Formats: sequence, structure tokens, C-alpha cells
Amino acid sequence: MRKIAMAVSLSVFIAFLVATAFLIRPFGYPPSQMDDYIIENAQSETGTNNVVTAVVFDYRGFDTLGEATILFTAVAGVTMLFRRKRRE
Amino acid sequence: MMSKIVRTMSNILILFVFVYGLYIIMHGHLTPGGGFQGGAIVASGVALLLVAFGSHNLHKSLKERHLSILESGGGLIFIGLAFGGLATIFFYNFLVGSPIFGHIPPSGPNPGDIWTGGVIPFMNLAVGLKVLAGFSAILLVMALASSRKEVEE
Amino acid sequence: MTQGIPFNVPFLAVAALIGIAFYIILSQRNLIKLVMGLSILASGVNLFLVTLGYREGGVAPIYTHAPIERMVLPVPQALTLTSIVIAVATLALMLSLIIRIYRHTGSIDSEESRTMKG
Amino acid sequence: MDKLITHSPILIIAIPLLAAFLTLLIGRISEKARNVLVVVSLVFVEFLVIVLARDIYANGIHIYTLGASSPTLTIPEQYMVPVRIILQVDAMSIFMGIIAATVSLAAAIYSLSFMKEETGQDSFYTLLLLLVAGMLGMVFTGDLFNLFVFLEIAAISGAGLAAFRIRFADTAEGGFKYLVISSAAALVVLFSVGIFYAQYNLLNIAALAQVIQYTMLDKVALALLVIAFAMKLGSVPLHMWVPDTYAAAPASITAMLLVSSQICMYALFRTCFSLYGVTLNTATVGWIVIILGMLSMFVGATMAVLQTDVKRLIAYNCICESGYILLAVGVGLAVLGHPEALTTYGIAAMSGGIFHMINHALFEGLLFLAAGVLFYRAGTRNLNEMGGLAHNMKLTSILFLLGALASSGIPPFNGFASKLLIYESVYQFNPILAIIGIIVSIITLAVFVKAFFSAFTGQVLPKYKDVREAPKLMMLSMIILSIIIVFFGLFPGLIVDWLAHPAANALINQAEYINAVVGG
Repeated sequence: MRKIAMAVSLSVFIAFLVATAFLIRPFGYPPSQMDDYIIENAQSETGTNNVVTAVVFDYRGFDTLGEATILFTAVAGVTMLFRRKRRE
Repeated sequence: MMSKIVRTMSNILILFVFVYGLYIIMHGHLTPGGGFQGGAIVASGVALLLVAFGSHNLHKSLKERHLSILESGGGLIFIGLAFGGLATIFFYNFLVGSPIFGHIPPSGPNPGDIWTGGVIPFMNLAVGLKVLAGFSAILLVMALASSRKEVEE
Repeated sequence: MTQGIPFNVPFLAVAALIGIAFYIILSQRNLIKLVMGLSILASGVNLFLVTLGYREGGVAPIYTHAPIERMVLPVPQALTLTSIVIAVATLALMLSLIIRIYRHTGSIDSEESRTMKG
Repeated sequence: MDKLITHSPILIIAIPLLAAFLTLLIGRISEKARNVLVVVSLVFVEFLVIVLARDIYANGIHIYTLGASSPTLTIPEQYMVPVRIILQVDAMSIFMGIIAATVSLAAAIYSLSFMKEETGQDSFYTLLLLLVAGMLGMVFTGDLFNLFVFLEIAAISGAGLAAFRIRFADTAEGGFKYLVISSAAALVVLFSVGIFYAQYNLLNIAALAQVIQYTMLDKVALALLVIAFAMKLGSVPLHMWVPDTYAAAPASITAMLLVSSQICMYALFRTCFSLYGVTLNTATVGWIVIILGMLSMFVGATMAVLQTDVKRLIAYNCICESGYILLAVGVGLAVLGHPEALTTYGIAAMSGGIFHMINHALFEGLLFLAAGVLFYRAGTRNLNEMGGLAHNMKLTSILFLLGALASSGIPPFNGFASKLLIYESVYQFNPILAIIGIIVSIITLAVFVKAFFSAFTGQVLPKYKDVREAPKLMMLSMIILSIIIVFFGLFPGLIVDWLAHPAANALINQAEYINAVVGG
């Protein structure tokens, strides 16, 4: 029973994945309305030559804050899991 | 603890790893790299020490408590810089055009000027600090935990 | 679709990676292997994101000494960077939890280590 | 004050984050200062949420573009698509924000005394604040990738908190299950974000909603998103983690994890209504959501009968109650394409479902907190080992009964008001569904009557002779929740008109959501 459910869900998932791979636009020719703006204006707006850094820290800086928070969360979680049992 | 050759070599190598990591962090706004990548490189140096000297020996000089303070500090600097733009808006790059890191590079390909980027170099530094402390703390704590023999409970 | 299948080989690689990952997650009982499956899943999704940004003949989006002005898209690279760090953080916490489970039950098999009933 | 309202969406997310970074540092210096910091920051968040809610109900959607030169400059000048991350708070988001902020505040106050004996409290409060930030971020963001990031923050901190009491054997397992489910769900979400990005080169929800064409790829992405969020909210075919995790976590955290699952439900509704809207085949997707809801109701109620562990019992009841919400909103989704049916009963069903969301969070939160008191004082969660606890814990037993009656839909409590609204409107859609809903509600009542009698009434067992009433702070947070429950039960019309109905309208009115960002 469990095996059948697994096989069915797995095959449905793989069907989705393969469908995605075939239906998606050709590799190497992306639509780029949002990214073109960033490539053109990153230097004048943020003053950085590295456009990826401009995206990471300026255009999508909030994501980076979240990412740094996740790392912080993981550190807090790991140290919490291996804390000493009693306080000295 | 590994053999003497490994320990000596890692003592020498660690300097290069750290310097390279810091270079990657500080040049994040000009060349490939940035806070995350550089921080991960420095943390890999800590991993090297961990392998060479063993977690217990390393723990004598490097406490996870200090690392977590360093990490909180990095996080605070980062979120503080984001708050700094609050006069206009959160995450506003308020240093572009100002005397500190405020140069605006010429449009198009150019050789690069370190004095650009506004708050981005500071953010790189803060994130680099945070990532190196965070990864080192995770590595250290997990290495200590998996080598500790006695069961606590 | 117009360019035919060879152009989509990277996407097929993504599909293969994610499919393998789901097979591992659903079939394995060893918790470490389960975590490996999740890690492969994360790699597959990261590969997907980064392939989305490739532009034919483009260079890295960095203006310092850039040879030409045709650049690949920067946003997917930033997203991938974020998602890689997230994957590492999750991985660390999962492995720590497995160490905890092992200390309590002496096993990392998902059937044997089970302490509660459904 | 104007400035505060302008910046409040980001402050609501950033203040818990800032407090979380500070908690670890201040906790080393003084425990008292840390507790004060935690409570003050949460009270401030609650205050900001209420201020922002008043503004939104008066003036409509609130937009905040991060890093731009002005908060409402969503699209750069002379350009056509949004580039930056945009926080978009409408009536539905702020409704979820109110739930999250209120329950988190109650849970934090409760934890002050519940967790007093534990070690590592610095980490505990850090993770708690991060969980709050993650939940509020998920609710307020208008960006799909940002949604993923905050989903992960909530997941990781939630898993850490669920595994917090490391001296018990089951906690690590509960946390691990939660983390595996959450990160698998989050990665599936990320994959579908990638699909959207590949087609439209956009990440903003409103901008995507404007151009979405419902191609085959969009259907795949929708299926993946529905699976992922259903997995994360604990709907029935994928509910196995819910009782394990909820039972393992500390009581206050369980209440917050419940809100966190509700926020995944919100994300599901946001996807269906605001992102796809009428472009999707509403009847099919609506029926899928309805079936998920029916399964959850049925399985949750019947499994709850079998439980002897009080927290697992309440956890199964949570699955059951979330089924009601899915049912009601699914009905609204199914008739989204028919304006006539929508006005006669669709909006009413959705208001009922959304009203039930806040009720669900409040009374299940209260039940979990009361169960935590039982565990704290009696030292067990097994109902068969308890008995006669009402003699020494009068107030706790009354509060537990209040939560139980509200949950089983007995008048005059809030659960009755929302369930009645759901029955009435769903009956017009399909009578059988409403009848099943009533039957499930009766089963719920039976479950709680059994639980209440075995735990609280009867002879005082000798080992519980010296059991005392709950500590003051724990009592305070439970009383806060119960006052709101009674208030909502006495004035349901007021709450539906003020809170739930605008929220339902905000979900239905996709054009307004899109216009707020791309309308200029």
C-alpha cells in the first residue's frame, strides 16, 4: 500500500519535472526585462561594478538580510541543541 | 590531532587562506566574490585548523561563545546599515554620492575603483564577519559534539 | 521549444537531479541518506535557478575589465547564492538533530528510532 | 505618526529581527533585561500591527518598496516592471499579521514562566523572535522569492524550537520531521518560483498576476505550489508530521507553530486568489481545496478520538479545524468565476473561513497553553494517568473547557459564530458538505468531553494532591486569549464586518492587488 502510494506520487512528480524540462523556453535565451534594467542601472544607482553584488546587497538586500538571519538561526539552533545540561 | 607535518603546514597555510578570504570580502563590489564567499573561505581555514589540531585543542583557544558574539555583531552591523537608510527608506543606499565609498564609476566596462559602492562594502564586511563566525561556530560545535564520548543525559 | 532538445539538456539534468532526490527521500529509511536526498534536491533547484540566467554568449555581470557588454542575468545568480546558504544552514541543523536522535535512540533508521506512534 | 505608519510594514518585520540579534548579547549580561527586551519588542510589534491595521482598513493597500527613493515608487521611473522587493500589505495580510502578533505575544509571556527551569534560554528567545519575524515576513511580502526566504526562516527556527527540550527523547524527532517536511516544501516552492521566473522574468506577485497566461507550465507550478503548501499546513494526505511535532514542542511554541501553519494556508490562498485569480480553472482547484478540507476534517476528528496524549489530541483537532477553513475558502474559490454565486454565498463562505482562522488560532492556542499547564504541574500528557485535576486547578480547567467548547462550536463562543457562517453559506453551495461539517463538529465535542472528564473531573488522585494552580504569567497569557475568545463570541457580527469581510474582499479583488503595484 505504502509502496504503491510512493510509486504513484514519485511518477507524478517526475512527470511534472520532465514536462517542465520540455515545455520551458530554450536554454540560453531568457526574457530579461527586469534584469536588463539592473544591468544598465546598477553602476549609476549603487556605484558597484559587480552587478551580482548590487543585486545581493541593494536590489534584493532584504533577501540577503533573511539569508543572514537563516544562518544566524541555524547557529543558534545548533548551539542550542548541543548546550550543556546544567549551567556552571 | 594530525602529524607534525600537517600541523606545521596548516599553520603556514592558514595565513594565506585568511588573507585571501579577506581580500574576497573587501573586493566584493568589484570582482567576483563578496561577503558570503569570502566568509566561507575563512571558515574553510578554520575547518583546516579543526582537522589538523582536533576539535578539543582548537576549542581551548577558540570558543563558540566568542564566535556567536562575533556573529551577532555582524548581524547587528548589517541590520543597522539597513536601518541607516530609514531616513529615506529601509535598505536605501545612503552612502552613494557621499565622501565615504561614494564614487560613482563610469558607465560600462572600467578598471574598477575601490572607493565606490556606498554601503555595499560595509555590508560585505558585516556579512563576511557573520558568515565566517557562523560557519566556524557550526563546524566547531558539531565537531565537538560528534567527538564527545560521554552521553550527557 | 523551437531550438529542439539539445538546448534543453541543462533542464533535463535538473529534472534528473530532482527526480533522483525525490526517489531517495521517499525510499530511504536511513536518516542520513534522507538528508542527502534533500541536499541533492537543493542542488537540483539551485542548478535550475542558475541555468535560468544563462544568456547565449554572455559574460559574468561584472563591469571590472569586462570584455564585452553582453552579460548573463544577475538576479538568478543572487537567488542561487541565497538559496545555497539556506541549504547549508538547513543541512547543519538537520545533521545536528540526527546526532541528537542517535544519542537518544542509538539508531538512525527512521523505523527503529521512532519513539511515538502515528 | 505618518512616518511611523509609512515605515510600519518593515518595522514590524525588522524589530523582531533586531531584537533577536540583541537577545544573545544582552542575555549574557542579564536575564531580566533580556526578558524585558523580548516582551517589549513583541508589544511594540503588536502596537504597530494595530496601527497599520487601522490605516489599511481606512485607506486600502499599503505598499513599501525596499531600497527605492520613495516607498511607493514600485516601478523605476520610465520602466515597466518592478525591480526591487516590495512589501504589500492588504486587509488579508494584516489580518494574518494580527493573529501572528497576538498569539506570539501571548506565547512569549507564557514562556517567561513555562521555560524558567530550562537551560539555554537565550537561544530559546532568539529563536522565538526569529519565528515571529519569519511569520510576519511571509505575511507581508509581495515577492515570491522573499516568501521562500521567510518560509525557511520560520521553518528552521520552528524546528529548533520544537527540539528545544533536549532532555526528552521525542523532541529531536519532532523537530527533524518538521524540518524535513518544511525544507522539502520550501524547495518545491523555490522550484515553482524558478518556473515563473523562466517564463516572465518577474518575481513580484502582483506583476506576475498581471501577465500570467495559465500556460501548461503555470499549471505545473500551481500544482507544485498547492502540494508544497498543503504539505506545510498539515492537510490530510500529508499530515503525519503534525501530531509528532506539535506534541514534542513546548506548549507556547506549539501555539506559534499552529499560526505558522495557518500562514502557509494564507500563502496557499494568496497563490490561488491573488496570483492566479480567475485565470485558473477555479471550479477544479476549488474542489481540490474542498476535498483536502473534507479529508482533513474527517481524519482529524476520527484520529482525535483514539488519542490518549492530550497534546496529540489537540493536534489532530487542529488538522480537523483547518479543514473547515480550507472547506470554506475552497467554496469561495470554486465560485470565483461566477459573480452571482459569489455575492450570494461565496463571500460569506470566505468571510466565515477567514473568521474561523483567527478563532482557530485563539482557541487552539488556548487549549495548547492549558495542556502545557497540565504538563507543567502534573508532569504527564497522558489523559489516562490524569484525574481530578479540577479540584486544585479550577481556573485552568475552566479555561480548558472554554477552549474546548469554542472549538466544538457551542454558542456563545467564537467557534460557533464562524462555524455557523460556514454551514449557512456552504449549505447553499452543496448541502452534503455542510451536513458533514456539522457531524464532524459533534465528534469534536465528544472528543473534548471525554478529554475534559478524564483529566479534570472525578476523584483527586493521590499523586496530584499537591498540584497547584498555574503560575501567574502563564495564567495571564491564557486569560488574554480567553478574553478575546469571549469578546469574539459575543460580538461576531462586529468582527466579521470589521476584519473578516474586508479580508475576504481583499482576496477576491485581484485587480486592486495588481493595481497597487503596477497601476502607477
